Amino acid sequence: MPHALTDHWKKFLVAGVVALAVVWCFAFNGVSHDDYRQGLSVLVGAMFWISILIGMLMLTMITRVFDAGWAPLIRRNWEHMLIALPILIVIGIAPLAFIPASRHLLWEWTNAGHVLPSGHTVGADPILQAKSWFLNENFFLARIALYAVIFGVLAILLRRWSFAQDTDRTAGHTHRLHAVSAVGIPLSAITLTMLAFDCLMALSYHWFSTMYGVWFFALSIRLALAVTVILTYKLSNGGWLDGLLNQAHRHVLGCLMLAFTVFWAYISFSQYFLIYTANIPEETFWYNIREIDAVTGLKSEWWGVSMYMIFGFFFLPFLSLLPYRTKIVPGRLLTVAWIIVAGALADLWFNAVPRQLTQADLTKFPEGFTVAPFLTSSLFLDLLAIIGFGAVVIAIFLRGASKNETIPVHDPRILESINYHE
Amino acid sequence: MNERNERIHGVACTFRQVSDVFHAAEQVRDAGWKNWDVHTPFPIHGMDQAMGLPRSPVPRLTLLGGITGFITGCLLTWYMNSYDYPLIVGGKPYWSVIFPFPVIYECTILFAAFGTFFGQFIFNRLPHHHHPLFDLPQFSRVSDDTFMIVLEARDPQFHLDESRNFLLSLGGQEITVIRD
Amino acid sequence: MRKLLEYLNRPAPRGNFFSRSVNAAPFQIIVCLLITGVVVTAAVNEYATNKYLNVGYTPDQPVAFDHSFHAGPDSALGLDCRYCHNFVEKSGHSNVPTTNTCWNCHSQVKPDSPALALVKNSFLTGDAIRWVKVHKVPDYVYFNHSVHVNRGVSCVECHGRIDQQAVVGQQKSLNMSFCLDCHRNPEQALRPLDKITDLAYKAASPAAQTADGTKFVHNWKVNPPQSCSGCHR
Amino acid sequence: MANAHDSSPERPAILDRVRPAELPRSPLILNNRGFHWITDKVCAIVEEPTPLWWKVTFAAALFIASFTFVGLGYLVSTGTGAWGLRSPVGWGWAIVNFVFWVGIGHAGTLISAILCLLRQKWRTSINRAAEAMTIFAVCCAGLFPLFHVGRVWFAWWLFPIPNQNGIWPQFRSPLEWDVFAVSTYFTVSTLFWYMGMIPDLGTIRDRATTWWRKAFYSLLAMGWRGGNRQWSNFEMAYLLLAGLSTPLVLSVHTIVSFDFAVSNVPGWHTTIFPPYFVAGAIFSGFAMVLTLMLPLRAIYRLHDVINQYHIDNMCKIILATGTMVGYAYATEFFIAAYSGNSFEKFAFVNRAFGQYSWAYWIMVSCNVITPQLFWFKKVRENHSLVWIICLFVNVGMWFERFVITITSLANDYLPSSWGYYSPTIVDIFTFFGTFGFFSVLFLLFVRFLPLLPMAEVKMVTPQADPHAH
Repeated sequence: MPHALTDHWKKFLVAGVVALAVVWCFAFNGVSHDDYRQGLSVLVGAMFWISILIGMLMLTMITRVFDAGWAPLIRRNWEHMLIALPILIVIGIAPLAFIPASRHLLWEWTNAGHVLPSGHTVGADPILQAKSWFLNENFFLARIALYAVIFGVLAILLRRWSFAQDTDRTAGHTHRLHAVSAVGIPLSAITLTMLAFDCLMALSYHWFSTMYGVWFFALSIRLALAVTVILTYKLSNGGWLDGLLNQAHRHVLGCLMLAFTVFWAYISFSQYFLIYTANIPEETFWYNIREIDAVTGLKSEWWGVSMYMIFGFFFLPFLSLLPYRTKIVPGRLLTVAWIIVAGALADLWFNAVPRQLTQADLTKFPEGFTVAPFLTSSLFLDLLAIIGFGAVVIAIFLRGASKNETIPVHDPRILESINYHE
Repeated sequence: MNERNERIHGVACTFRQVSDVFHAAEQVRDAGWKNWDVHTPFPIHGMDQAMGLPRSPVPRLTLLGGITGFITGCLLTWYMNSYDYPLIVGGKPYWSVIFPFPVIYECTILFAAFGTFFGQFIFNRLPHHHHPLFDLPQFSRVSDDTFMIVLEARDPQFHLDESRNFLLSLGGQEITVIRD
Repeated sequence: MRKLLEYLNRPAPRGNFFSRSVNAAPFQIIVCLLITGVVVTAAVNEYATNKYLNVGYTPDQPVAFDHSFHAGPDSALGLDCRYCHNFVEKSGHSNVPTTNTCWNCHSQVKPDSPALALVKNSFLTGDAIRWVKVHKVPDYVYFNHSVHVNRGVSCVECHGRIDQQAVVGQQKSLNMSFCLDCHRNPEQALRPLDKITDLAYKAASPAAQTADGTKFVHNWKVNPPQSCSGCHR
Repeated sequence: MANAHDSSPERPAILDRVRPAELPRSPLILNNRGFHWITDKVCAIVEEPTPLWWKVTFAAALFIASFTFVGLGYLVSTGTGAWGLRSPVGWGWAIVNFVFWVGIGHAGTLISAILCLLRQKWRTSINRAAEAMTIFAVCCAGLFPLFHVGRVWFAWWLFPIPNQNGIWPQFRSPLEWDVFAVSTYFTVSTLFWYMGMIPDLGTIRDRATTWWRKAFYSLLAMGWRGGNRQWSNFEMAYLLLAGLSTPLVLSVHTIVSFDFAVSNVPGWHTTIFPPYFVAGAIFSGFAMVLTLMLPLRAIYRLHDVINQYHIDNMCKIILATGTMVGYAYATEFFIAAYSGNSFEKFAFVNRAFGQYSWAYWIMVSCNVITPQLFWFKKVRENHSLVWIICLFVNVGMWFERFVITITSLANDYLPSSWGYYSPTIVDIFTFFGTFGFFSVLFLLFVRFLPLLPMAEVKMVTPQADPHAH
């Protein structure tokens, strides 16, 4: 007997499709005017949700491997959603990558004719030639397809056996899911690393950082936890978790949010710190264009974004999550979750949007480039893309919940989860 | 208080089962006692609520220690590398919050740990090597497998005979008067 | 040994092991430790530094050469420092004069004095007089006399009033912070170049010293190194 | 049946359908042992007469430890060149050994702190010994940088104490960060270890019959009475110290990795170093914990307290961290190729196929390939095999530090100044002796202090639950 909420899935789907249609119109318009920014909105929107879903995938598998007693109630909601991950890669990333015009605009390295600030073209760039074993278009497209396949297979397996347990009540499924998760965690780690390299790091293809995959993992888990808090809040106020979720569940989610807030800060700080201290130009330029306006020499808009990340995305959630009360009072936890969602968006912007736009006029732009600004009307398009993809994900989620049990009634740990206490 | 009461620390009784001492503690709490304690070989989950204890104040000292450490770290690095002995090294500024961050961070942790560690000692009034309880023969089993409730004489509700009967009604065994 | 073991292994008393007074001991111990800590720190700072251990080092010299008699405007002879230490302006190392320098005068003045027997012997045989070195800095410190003297740093800054010493002893600590004090505030030590060997020279007032010094720092482009490699090369 | 939520007015209908499949959790303590059994078992280790194996091992450990002190004595009287340090390799075995030992220490904090925060109850059987291991490993680690400074009597210049030179520590140097990190780590680990031990020391005190035991354990137990008002503060402080130790342990090995990563030496400067070093540290530390605990478990017959479930978990952590380390190796290689930087590429190709390739392949096979055997339940149940694999991991992690430190220095930018580093006999003596030094401390701990946290073990038994039926 599916919950009444699940009837809304069609509305969400329609809303999502409409929003995405608008975003795509703008994106195509931008592409036809050689402007990458509207196309980037599609990427930002898709990556935002892909990040959330990757986090949920990892959390599903991690709680499986740990056999976590608190998890089953909450994990079932992740399972409903997981299948959206390959779908988003297919409807979000793949069109951008497979349509040559948008690919050339978004991933500069695929456009051999693109002129760099130095005056050379991408095709003649010796750095790109050294990387061409990896950064070549066929391999790139194959990789994007592979990501969808790997995540798709994992999502299908993790869902199938979990749902099968709802009918046949056998513990064997738990063992199988444990095994899939144990293998799936390293597999997903590699896949998400490569996805982050391809879809974010390679947007500025000269730059490289071994930490990048770990950073993306940290961001994904943070986002997934924050979205989980928001989702479970809604679901325990008139949804199918009403009367099931208790203070201890909020506490454990709050603790995990705190832990991954620290972990994210640790990873982001370490990456910045190592590049700052070693001071090697081939790495520092990436941070430099995000701090200083090359024309005026003053702090740019991106510096403001990075300050927002330090104070709004780290200190604010960190300090608010420290007191015990924040982790158990629903409203406070919800507020922190929204703060994290907003901060994660800033982090995604910070990583995806700034790039050197080549300028031939050396009198106005002595460095030969200007950095894409932060404050543009495209931010609204980004938000629309996020809403669009989000609506699709919610539609998939609700539809999943309508077809299957909303809580895993025969999970071996379900009672432990329902009666979970601190 | 009469002279006899002055030399009495309190009365004690023992329990053999966790659930027994737990429910007994709830009754003592409900009877409104202030100066009493449950001595156990290990912390019993939920006993704080059963005794009606507030949350431990140790975190306050941790926070105080952490803030002190952070400020100490900042001042230390600023004074030594920027004020008293400024040197240009590695193209870094004389002082910024970034390069000495590891040091500031470690100072924060160190002082917060001191705050916590000594906080535990201060709030538990330790070290306290001499205590009337140690004279009780059955107290040596409290660190092994026995649970003990002690009602202290300084509680306004304390009355020797009534308190002993109260402990008896709770199911306590080996009811003993602790002499100071 | 066995007795000790027996003593240690004797049965423990029942009940409280420590007496009631022990409860106050931790506080007393903490107070004692604090006091000891303060005293030890203060003592180490006072007595374990160059200021205490090196200053006043006045070794016996093979020849009782009296600086206060020979050198400086107030002395009987009024010799300039550079008459004997004649390479101080040209060389990183300030030389101790050879016996020849002594014998320039002493071939005429009291050549047969028993106090000068060693000097005369040295002059005749060519064996150096074994002067005992007083002012020592470690091997890993590079100190250049000429660069200091030529930029207005007087002998007196490091050696003190040699012209008043019958037997030379160390008067300044010569430790690293002694060097750094001057390198950080050179204007407090610089003087006109013609007053380098005037050990009694004092600027008219502290304000005048600062004003003059600042001017010298600017005009002579004095930029004393404070980095490690300035002195430890 | 399930009662969900006390404050919920209506009981959700779905609860009627909740019927979990049967999958009991492994018991933490086998054979349903009671509180008194645990007390007896742990206290007996301290109270029984000194066993013969202990005396023999202790004597052997002392003998081996003397090698360190002979080596260090020779070094101090001769100079750091006695350690085979010369251009281009100025960081030889000393730093390798330092990172190796510090890394081993980290598992102790991980078990006591991170697993505490993650509420992994199985930690209770091993955390005390692991914490002790941490402290002793840090003692061994500290020796190397301490003596690496050359004039060891001036090592206090590294601390922010006024000195007669009028200079201060230089806070832009990662080596100075190390001083703060390692000394903080040592201090906090010791506080954490000691504080956790106080209730157990109280237990031994209450059982002591001879005078010196009563004196010794009374003094250490600080008058602990086990009142719940004390436990309340104690548990809070313990949790907070765990919460502080977790970022601390991460930061320590992060800062150790900074020693390398903030430089711009190819092969050292790579941003993944911090988490990669931390994973490696936990990896090697767990291997060491198993190396120590498996024999102790056999000697003291602790099979009920440290059972297959505990060993399984530790093996799985070794497997997980070993795989993370493998991920880091792969990422480094990938980014070296991806960067298009020829020096980076050379550094990594040279590691794998250059003059030190033997060390590299020992590292990869011990660290990445060997732990993969832990995928198999049969392997995890064969304790001799587990012990041997753990030895391999220890060896592999030493070689990891060797590969990182030496290969990048021996072949840097200028081929004309390339070299080949070999340790001297003094290096070998000093390092060999630290195993004895470590064993001396650890044996003393086993003999005189509670090996298992009795209170915490009692806490995770089923009969400790006040609501048990």
